[in-house]
Amino acid sequence: MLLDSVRRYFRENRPPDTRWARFGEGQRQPPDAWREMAELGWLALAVPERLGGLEADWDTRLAVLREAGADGRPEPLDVHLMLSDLLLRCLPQGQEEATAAAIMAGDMRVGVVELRPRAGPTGGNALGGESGPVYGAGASHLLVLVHAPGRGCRLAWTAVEGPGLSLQQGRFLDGRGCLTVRFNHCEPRWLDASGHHVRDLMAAGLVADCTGALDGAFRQTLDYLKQRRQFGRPLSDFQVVQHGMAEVFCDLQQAVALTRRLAREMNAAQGSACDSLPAAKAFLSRRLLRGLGRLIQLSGGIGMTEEYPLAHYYKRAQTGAALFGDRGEQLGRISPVATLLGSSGCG
Amino acid sequence: MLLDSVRRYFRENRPPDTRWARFGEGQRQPPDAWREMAELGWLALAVPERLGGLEADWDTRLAVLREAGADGRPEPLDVHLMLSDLLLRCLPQGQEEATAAAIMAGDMRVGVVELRPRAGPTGGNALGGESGPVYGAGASHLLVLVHAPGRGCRLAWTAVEGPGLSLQQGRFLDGRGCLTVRFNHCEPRWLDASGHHVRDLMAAGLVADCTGALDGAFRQTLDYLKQRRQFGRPLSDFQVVQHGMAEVFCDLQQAVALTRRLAREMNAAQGSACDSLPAAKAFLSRRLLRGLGRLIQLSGGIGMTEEYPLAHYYKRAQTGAALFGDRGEQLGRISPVATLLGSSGCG
Amino acid sequence: MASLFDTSELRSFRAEVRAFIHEHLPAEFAAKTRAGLHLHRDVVGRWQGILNRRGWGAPHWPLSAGGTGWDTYRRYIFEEECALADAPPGDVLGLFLAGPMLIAAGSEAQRTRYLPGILAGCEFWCQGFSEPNAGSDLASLKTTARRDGDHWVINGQKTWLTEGHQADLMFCLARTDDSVKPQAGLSQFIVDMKAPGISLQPILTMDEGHSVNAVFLDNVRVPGENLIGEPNRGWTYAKELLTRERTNNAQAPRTKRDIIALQRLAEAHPGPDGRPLMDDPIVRDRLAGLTADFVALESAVLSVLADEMAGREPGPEASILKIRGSELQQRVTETAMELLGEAGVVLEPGYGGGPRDPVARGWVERHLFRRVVTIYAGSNEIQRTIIARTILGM
Amino acid sequence: MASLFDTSELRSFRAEVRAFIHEHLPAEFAAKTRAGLHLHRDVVGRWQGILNRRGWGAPHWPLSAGGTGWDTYRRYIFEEECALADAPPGDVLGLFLAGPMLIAAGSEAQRTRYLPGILAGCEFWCQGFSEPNAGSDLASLKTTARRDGDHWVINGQKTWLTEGHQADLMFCLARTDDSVKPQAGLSQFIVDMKAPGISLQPILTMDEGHSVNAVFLDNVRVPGENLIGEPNRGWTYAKELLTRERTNNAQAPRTKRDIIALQRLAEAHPGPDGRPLMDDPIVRDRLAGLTADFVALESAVLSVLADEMAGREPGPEASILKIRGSELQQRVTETAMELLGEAGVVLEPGYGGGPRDPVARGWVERHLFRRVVTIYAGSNEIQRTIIARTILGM
Repeated sequence: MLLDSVRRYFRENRPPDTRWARFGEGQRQPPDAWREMAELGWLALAVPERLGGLEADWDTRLAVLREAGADGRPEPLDVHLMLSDLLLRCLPQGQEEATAAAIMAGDMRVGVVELRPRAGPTGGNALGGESGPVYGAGASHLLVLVHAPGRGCRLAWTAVEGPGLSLQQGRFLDGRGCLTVRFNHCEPRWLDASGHHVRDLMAAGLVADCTGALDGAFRQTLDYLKQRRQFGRPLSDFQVVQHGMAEVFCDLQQAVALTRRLAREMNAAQGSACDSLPAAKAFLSRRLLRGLGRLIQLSGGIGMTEEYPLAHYYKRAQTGAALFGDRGEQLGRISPVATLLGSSGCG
Repeated sequence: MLLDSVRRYFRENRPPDTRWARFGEGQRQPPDAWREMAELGWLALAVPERLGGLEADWDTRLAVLREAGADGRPEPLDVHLMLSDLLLRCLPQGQEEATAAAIMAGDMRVGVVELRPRAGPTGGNALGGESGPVYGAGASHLLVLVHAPGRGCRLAWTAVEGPGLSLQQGRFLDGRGCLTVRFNHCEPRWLDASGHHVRDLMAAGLVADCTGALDGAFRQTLDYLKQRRQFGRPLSDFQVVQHGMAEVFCDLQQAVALTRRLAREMNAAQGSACDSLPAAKAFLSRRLLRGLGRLIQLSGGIGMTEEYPLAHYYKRAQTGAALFGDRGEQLGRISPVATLLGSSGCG
Repeated sequence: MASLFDTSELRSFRAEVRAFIHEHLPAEFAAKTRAGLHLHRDVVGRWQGILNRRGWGAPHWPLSAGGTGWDTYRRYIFEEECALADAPPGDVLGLFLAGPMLIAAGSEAQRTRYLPGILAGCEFWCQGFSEPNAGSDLASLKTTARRDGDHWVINGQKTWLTEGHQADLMFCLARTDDSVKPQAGLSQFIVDMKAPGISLQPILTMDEGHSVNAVFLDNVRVPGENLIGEPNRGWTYAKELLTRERTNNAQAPRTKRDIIALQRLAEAHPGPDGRPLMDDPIVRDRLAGLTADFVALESAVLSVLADEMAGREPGPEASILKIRGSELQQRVTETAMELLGEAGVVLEPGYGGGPRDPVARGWVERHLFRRVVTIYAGSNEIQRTIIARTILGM
Repeated sequence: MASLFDTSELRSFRAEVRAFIHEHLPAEFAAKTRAGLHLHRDVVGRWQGILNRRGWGAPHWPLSAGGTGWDTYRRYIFEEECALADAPPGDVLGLFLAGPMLIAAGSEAQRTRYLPGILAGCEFWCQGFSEPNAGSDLASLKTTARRDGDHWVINGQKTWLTEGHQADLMFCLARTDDSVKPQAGLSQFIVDMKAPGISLQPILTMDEGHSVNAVFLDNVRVPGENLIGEPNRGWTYAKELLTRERTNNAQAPRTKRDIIALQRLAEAHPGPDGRPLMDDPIVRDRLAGLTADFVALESAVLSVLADEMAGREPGPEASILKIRGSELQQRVTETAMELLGEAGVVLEPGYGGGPRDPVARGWVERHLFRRVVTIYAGSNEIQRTIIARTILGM
């Protein structure tokens, strides 16, 4: 039901082809989209019932993110669907209700950014130095993941328009907006949760998003191959084209299955990080991306152009592969025996 | 001319299909083959003219080894064609002529073996401990590559039937004979040459041999695919089969080109180790082997059987990949900038 | 620990299975399973008998036919525990092919006569489908069965009979009607391997093992009641059977066990510098990559299981499991060969003697024999065509 | 140092080329070549002019047409030195396509009129082959040229015109005879890009660059003398031209330069732990693997060169160079993206602004645009079919 309405909304509101055909003008968010999503209740999906939210399970959240990926949406739904409840848990009791209301109304927009002070921890509790990109276009507040050598990854929370921050506009590879932040003695609120956990949640959201991107690209390509004729017959008649699509289908099915598995594991662990995440993110960063490259190859030159969707899906997956733990980092977290025996409860 | 006679001899003397169809009986060397090769002059190819040999260039030697690989010959031609001149250079002057004559007559058979003392250098100049496999079936004398931690790889020379050696029969994966040696205070003659250099020469010989194996397997497969009918037409009519063969052809052509390049570089460096060897051996250990696996796949079940040649070529290449520096070790020797600028003289 | 299987019921089920295997699996069976490929029927049969006496002989069969009544999750957990304990794999030909076909299409009399032997592990089957000129293309097969009074008389030649030399019975596809289109005129028969007119010829494979065979059928007389199901429907039964086999062919539990064994190998086996291979970051990265791809495969298997739990039959989606599962099986042993280096290419003297270094035993044979997993049971090329045509509508 | 090129003559030739480039290549040209993909014709043209004044404008052309008379080894060394110095690549369309075609099939008058402009770097060309419904399948193209007195009148639509917006002239394939089989009725024309009836439309590609275009030809009048060679032989000229392009498409010297740059990147760019990426054994292994595959590619290129030295024309074997060369180009930039991590996915605001981090500049655009190298100039699928049919006789 919810998914049907998500699909319908995406279909009826600036569907990808209308956005992509005019990509030269920039991949802007439709100005009213966020408020409409709030009105549709999507921003309440990750807010607990006791705060007036819908408290959806992870299957639902990741399924919505797949749809967003398949539609190449510029709005940072993933940040909100993956993190809202965690954020609310971390805030002092007095602030919970107002924050929940602001999130659900679309008034408070959350971004996530990593800060890796190169030269040891910053002095005291203030933040200093240049951060990586802010994920979450249009953010009014930031979750800052502060990597302190030897002290893990701590979590801080700050408004964007406060003192001690200067912002620079930028874009991600796929055209979504991003900011770069310079902290200058910014005094954030330090939260009592692990920054690693936030990274993993974001990575799980990216797995869903990029699986959606592969799905959208796959369907588009399949249609095209059935219509496009070369040498007197549809491209889809050629055996190598058929086998190429079958190969990508194998990876797509595995990506979908991985996303489902992440959701199941997160439901069981009540939203905590899940055993399969490093494997899933590593899979996204190599095979899923290769699948998208192959779809471009099968489509020929048109797959390279801005007016056609494939390139945008490819760049979205490339962006997802690089953020919140790339392949090398995720593989470094995998110990085969622990992962294999742990992940199916047979340890 | 020489190559023609090599091909003719192989064709007329126990060609591979007669050997392979009876593989269950063991991959024995035809008893007279070595003497016949001596009579044909092949064992003189790597002996200097001043000692009565033919002193062939490296193109010729590697080309003969490619033919031996393509024919899956069990005789260790590569040891003699790669090392005879080096060995003769290392011997005291008085022994050169007699040794050269014995080699050319087929009376002295050389094997190569590596010894890696696990617990530091052996005491004094004697050899002790268990070696790796002896490469060079039927060897009467051994070149021992002694890896001494921190002291590189030294070279020793000993007769097989002397004191201080005990031998155990074995086979390589592809059925060629091999020995395992236990040294027990064996006192060899220490030679004044680098063992690393011998390893590289052997590795270059393996590149030629395994390129031949891929070549032989490729031709066999191509014939089969043109004859074998499925679904009412020859397998070679199917587009995926065509593209699969084209892929293997790309790797075969590259392997052939690598072999030619090794020969050219060795000619220019007068037989010293060549810049491209680590790359060539690494290529053999991954792509060439995958090419052979693919030929089995394209051939279907018959490719798996002992009576058909493909499996034997595959096992020969697998053996070659493991000996004298596997892929990991060879890649570890490559520094991109040095290799790329050095190998074409543009450094 | 978050998982599909992480409920208290399933945890205690797993514990029960594990305890039973621990108590009843003879150590020598586990050792033989680790070391070898082609287990003797005695080993397979005796373990099958042990499981059957516990009531676990054929978990995937219907309860009425001797199954366990377990849901698909329990069946998977059972498979996984058997694999992790190195229990001998169940006989695919009887348990996964002949049995289910007889359950689906056989007569009551056939089920009564043949299923108990499979369950008890005392009767073994082989599959007479492929012919020298009909490998992936079964429709072109030439073996004929013609009616002669109460009997059928079969003539022809079959090949790639896995474990045919250990089999008591064969299910055999033969042409019973020439007048219709090729697929429509085939029927399936139960053939006694000791019947006059049958002669077997071993086919040696590249692992130096004997597990497959060719068989010649020269006027072999088969009683009329040995026809399976209806005449001329043999093609349909064969297709259903191959679909079932594809699901099994993902072999996820055994591959999980293999990757674990690979890590143990890397921890025990020294590299050229004398230190354990597992100390090498490149080796660790490689094993982690295999693990990631395994998790992807296992997730797809679990999705199919979840669908089955919801009452949906495995469809052509199972083809992706066959493709990715078989590729991964090959990559696992390719990695083992790279880790083993020289130890992987030195064999004992004497054909079939296996690797000299104990650390390499089992790996080398599996590596070589596994070239077959992308070829058999409908080659991966055939699977890709099935996906393109059946699922993608190309 | 052992090498094909390691003779004293070739060493001093290389030194001469290197010294000339060192002295004459403006630093800003090298910087632009490193950073960008689609160089402006001013940069390409000015560098071409510099080379041409030295007599090195078109080393692969016959001496009589303005070539250098170098043998193939010298030509390759020249290419390599240009690549290693980050000199702007020569204009493929004029130097490798239009020029050689005019030399082979053009009239004396055409050669006199057009070759000097290519050599001097003051006239640029584009290729009007592909059409919206004729990509790899050129035989089905629809653009027509019909005779009208002294002129031809061309109507139709062409696409994938690389650098069409910077071009003065187009060589254009059009149908001149409907009555014969599709390949037989095509002719090639020289079209002035400023002629009335021509309208260009940019095609933006995924690298956010504008290098390709569509063009509409609406009753474009072309003088009769602009027909290249004989009428209805345009297909033959096009095939010869694409074969020449494939050899060039191995792009070995530029890929060598890229792998070297990749090592520099890994030495300069820190990983998540703050240490240079090159300290990571996994990164070193990866770059070594690329290097090994490059050496294999380069060896195949050198084999073709050696054959050419022996007087043999490059045949369909060149297809393997196109396939493996283009794959390697893609792998190099894929590796760069993995090394860059976040730095590879953050761009400056404003379409076409490129990566924010200077270390990523050039890499990201190349990575994206290079999805095309396995597609253009006869896709790799077409190349595999050529190999199978022409060389392997399948």
